[in-house]
Amino acid sequence: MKDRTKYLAYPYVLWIIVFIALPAFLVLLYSITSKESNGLTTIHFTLENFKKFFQPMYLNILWDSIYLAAISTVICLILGYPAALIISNTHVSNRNTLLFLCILPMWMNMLLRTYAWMTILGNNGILNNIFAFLGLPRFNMLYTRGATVMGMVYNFIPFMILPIYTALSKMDKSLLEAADDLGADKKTVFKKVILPLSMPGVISGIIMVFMPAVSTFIIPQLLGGNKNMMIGNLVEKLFILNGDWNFGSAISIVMMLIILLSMSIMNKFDIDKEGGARLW
Amino acid sequence: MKDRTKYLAYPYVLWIIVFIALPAFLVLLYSITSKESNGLTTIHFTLENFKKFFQPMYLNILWDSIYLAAISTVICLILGYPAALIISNTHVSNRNTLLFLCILPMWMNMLLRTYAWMTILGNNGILNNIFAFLGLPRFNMLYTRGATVMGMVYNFIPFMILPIYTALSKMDKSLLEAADDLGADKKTVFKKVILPLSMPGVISGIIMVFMPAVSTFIIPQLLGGNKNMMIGNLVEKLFILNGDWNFGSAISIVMMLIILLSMSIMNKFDIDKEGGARLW
Amino acid sequence: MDNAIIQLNNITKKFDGEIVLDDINLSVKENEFVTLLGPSGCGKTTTLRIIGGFETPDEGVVYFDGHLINSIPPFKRQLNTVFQKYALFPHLNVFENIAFGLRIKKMDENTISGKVEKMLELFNLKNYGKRRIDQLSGGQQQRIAIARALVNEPKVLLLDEPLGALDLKLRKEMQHELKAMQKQLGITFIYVTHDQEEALTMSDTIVVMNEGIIQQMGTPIDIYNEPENAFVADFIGESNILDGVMIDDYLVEFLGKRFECLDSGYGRGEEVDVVIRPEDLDLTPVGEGKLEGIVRSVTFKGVHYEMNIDAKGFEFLVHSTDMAPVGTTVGLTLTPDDIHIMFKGV
Amino acid sequence: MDNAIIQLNNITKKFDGEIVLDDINLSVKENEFVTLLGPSGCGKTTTLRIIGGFETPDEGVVYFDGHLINSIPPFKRQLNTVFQKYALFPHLNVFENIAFGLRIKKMDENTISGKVEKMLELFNLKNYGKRRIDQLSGGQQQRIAIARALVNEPKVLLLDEPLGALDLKLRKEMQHELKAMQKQLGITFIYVTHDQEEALTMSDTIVVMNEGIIQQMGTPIDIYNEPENAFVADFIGESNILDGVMIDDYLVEFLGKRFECLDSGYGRGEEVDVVIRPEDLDLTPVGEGKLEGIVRSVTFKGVHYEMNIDAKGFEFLVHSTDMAPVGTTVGLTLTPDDIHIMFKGV
Repeated sequence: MKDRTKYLAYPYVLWIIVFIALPAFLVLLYSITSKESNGLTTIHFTLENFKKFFQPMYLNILWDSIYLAAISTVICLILGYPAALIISNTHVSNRNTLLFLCILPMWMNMLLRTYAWMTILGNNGILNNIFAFLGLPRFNMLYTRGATVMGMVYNFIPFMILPIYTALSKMDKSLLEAADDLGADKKTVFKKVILPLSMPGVISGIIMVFMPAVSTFIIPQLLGGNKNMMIGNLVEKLFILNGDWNFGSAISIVMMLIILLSMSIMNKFDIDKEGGARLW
Repeated sequence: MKDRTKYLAYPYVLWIIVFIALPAFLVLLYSITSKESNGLTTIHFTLENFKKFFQPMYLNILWDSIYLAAISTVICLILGYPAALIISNTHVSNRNTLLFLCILPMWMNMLLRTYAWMTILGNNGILNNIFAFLGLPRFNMLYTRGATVMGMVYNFIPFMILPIYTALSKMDKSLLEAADDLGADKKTVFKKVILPLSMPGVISGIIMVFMPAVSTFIIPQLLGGNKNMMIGNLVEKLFILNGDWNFGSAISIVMMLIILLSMSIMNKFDIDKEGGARLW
Repeated sequence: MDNAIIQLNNITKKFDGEIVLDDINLSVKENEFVTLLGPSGCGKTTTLRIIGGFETPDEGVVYFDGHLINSIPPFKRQLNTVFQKYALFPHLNVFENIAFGLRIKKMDENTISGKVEKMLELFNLKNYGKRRIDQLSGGQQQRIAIARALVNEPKVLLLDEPLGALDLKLRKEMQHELKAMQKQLGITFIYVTHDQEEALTMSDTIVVMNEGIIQQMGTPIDIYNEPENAFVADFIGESNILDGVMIDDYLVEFLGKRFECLDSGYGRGEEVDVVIRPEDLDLTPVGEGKLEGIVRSVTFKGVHYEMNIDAKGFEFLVHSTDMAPVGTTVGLTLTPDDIHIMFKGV
Repeated sequence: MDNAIIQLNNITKKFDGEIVLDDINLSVKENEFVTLLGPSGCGKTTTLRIIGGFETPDEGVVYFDGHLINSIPPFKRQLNTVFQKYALFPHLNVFENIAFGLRIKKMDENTISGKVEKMLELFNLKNYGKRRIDQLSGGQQQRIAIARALVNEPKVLLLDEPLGALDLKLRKEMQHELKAMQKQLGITFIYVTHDQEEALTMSDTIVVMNEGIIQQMGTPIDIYNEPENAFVADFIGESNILDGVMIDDYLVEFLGKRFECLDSGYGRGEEVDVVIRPEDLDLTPVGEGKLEGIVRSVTFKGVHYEMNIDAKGFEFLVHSTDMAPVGTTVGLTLTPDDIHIMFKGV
């Protein structure tokens, strides 16, 4: 596929990149221009939008978003790693069934999945009904920060399980035998071989959970109520209610920089540079 | 990791499956009960919700959703395959940059990406301004079916490029040399070796684009206007506006069955059962 | 069997209902170099894995130094394994790979460092401690794998075709290195291979296996010179195997002629396998040999010529420093000690 | 060079600035079995890939049947390749793999079917046509790879270490099969290997390469018996290589003694390499041989014993059917034709 094809290939790649990257470029453009800009003729460049963001109110929202996303990511890791480990140790015939069950809910409308949790957590929801049935007091679970975290964990945990599972299932089983042979009991084998070798999967998982979690707006809106606004909600509000596209774009650019930064830090811990267990 | 761990493992897996699958189960439950059911005590089973769905109005929406999602998937394949091929033939050093550019927009808020397209396609948007500048007539591109399809292609094309790229980059290069050696020119090598061997990636890509496309609600809402309702919009409307959770759930179950069915059909074409190029 | 360090009694193992090991009895003495030799699928690797603790026998018992170890997991067994594809830890450097077992024993840093450096020196890898595993050649990886096992000072070292992935030249070097090391360290080696030359070169005792059964056990010289059946004869070196009939003690008939031989104790008229090594057949002018045949092919092999000589329908493989051109008729001579009589395989 | 089917003139090739082939000249006659032999990295595979068209030489020209083919792509060259790891198409069954080249030539179904079936028969794979590739053993895959190339009736078949992945027994069988096939079909074979035994067994001509340079080219007998330098001598068979000084024509001194030899034309006092094959040294009682040494190790090798004998600091490798126990002193004799004199390598 060299020679002749090459000359056709580059314009094509250029075009597809423009198609994919153009909206991103527009967002960037919006973020550094003022509201007064209009059309192609009158563009006012400004850093006002970014300055505006560095106010305590907005920084608090940013901090809160990162905090909730980080907590959700940690919980996903704590719950997802053992799940991935167990699935990878299951006999092949059952393994696919377990994986299938893990990703099953992903095929359902995200809205719907989240609504389902509302009926579980609500004041008159299933859990409270069970508590009542057991003689326990009902208490409010919906519209709390906890509900938001739970919703995020629920929605994003498959993205943690899958890359870790991939990393684990690709691991050469003879390495475990070698460690066993060299005197390592099961705990030590896990600590010294399984865990370090699955790190690329863990890092993939962390990125793939943290990224959508930090910018989600549906989950905090539905499960968290209006009490805790996350950055995604702020962006939505600015766009739809205020029509302030420039400020909204600036916030998104900041978020993207934060994500890029955390990814590049993560990548430093990634031993398997050749893309071992990365889903992408 | 056998023996002792096993006894701990199974309850854990059970628990995590309940956590993941419970909401799905709830949706199923809603879909087969009537509105009058309340709490745990009074449940009325019914197939009314499914029957309701099989009315021309709703079936039209279903058909339209599948049609638009299918068209978007085909366009993603037509645009994405050459892109994946070109990236996989690029020198390693540039390859990661190209891949990075492909997935860059995925890190941006989906809402924002879609809004960006509104400013490109709108009546007073960038494209129309360019047309005007070139002396061409402005015409309405936003709030059309075309805009919806474009939005879906734009949002989901990375999910087509990535699995195909993975399949292509895993292909043993000596197979191409062997075909060359046996007298195949470049076109024949592509037709008889590259294409068939990348089929697992193509199938993964089709599934990963079609699935979210068929149930999306944000894109048709923002780019398609209210003119063409897709199944995702219908579900959203039923939940939020009408509060008809039972009917909404039934629709989701039908959608899930359709997706499952098309996936199992797809899987028949998948030669590489061992999960070759599947992302999952 | 007083000083047996490893003893297997009546070991049977099935995979998916198929018998892989069928009533194996094996005893390995201290400081012995034992080789399990056989074609792929003969059960040699399974035997090794049972000794290592990676497989549990369905029936039979395994003793280590007199103690029953059937249910002892690998990490508690005082033996170490060199795996077929090395199984080096890719996330650790050379030093840490070798130190792995020592760190688990929680030795102090100085002891570990001393022992590992000694190993690196022993294997001529002195400045390689900080290298990543994937920066090493196959031969170097192979030596690291052995060093990683030996540094734990096991009583027994198990080696599963450790030289299989190396090329010829390196393989021969490593054979000598391994043998020398085994003698020097005084450790028992149990070695699995399908390469009969490797087995002959290194072993004190060779255990020839086929289809889950031990075919013969003995010193290299025993196995080579007195194979117990045609399988062993053929596997341990190239052989001509003919159908013969015992006419009397010390007299066998094949290819229509009678030959004196050194074997007795067979029934008169019993059908036997007659095994003749290619290097034992000598070329003579026509008429002088008891057999004669037409040369079908000649191959120069360096040290000798390899010829296929067709004698009344049986094609003899002959190794000789003499050469006769293709198409000529030659005589073949045999002395009685060149003829090996064996019971017919079932 | 009138009937040369392949001719390489002054081929030079660099990868990343490193010279891989340095001014290679090679001419292959029709129906010849030529082997490129050398250690890994010697440039043998690159040479083959240049002939196949998968690499372009930086300098030099390639002729095929008298035509310059430097810029002809592989799919237009009338030769076929058997790749090192077979490179069989995993999405096609055995039949379709073999039929691949024929279908591209758009032959009709009957012709294709006839030719493929003939190939399957030739390779004893008659009922395997519908099998998937991953259902085959290594040896079977190997044969399919050859069949897939041969069915196109190429004038030249290129083989890149085709037997490397097979085990010893199978490798020897395939060597004979390949040689027989080459003779029968009358196709030129260019064969790449690092295994000198394979090269000796099959080749009409051996080309020994090292570090991108052709070291020697000749028949197996020439190469083995008259190696041109110490590298060839050592690579083509185990050798004792000593430092010597030519005293006069037909007289060389090494290990402090003078020996008659068959070589002349060296300067008086010129330092040379003296090469002695292990099988050419004979054991004698002490005093009877011109050399004597202490036996350091003895290994039984089946056909012969391998001994290391330390003679005044030089450790001779000796192959002999006689054996002397470790620690004893023995004599060693040499006839003049056992001594090979070579120019010192640079």
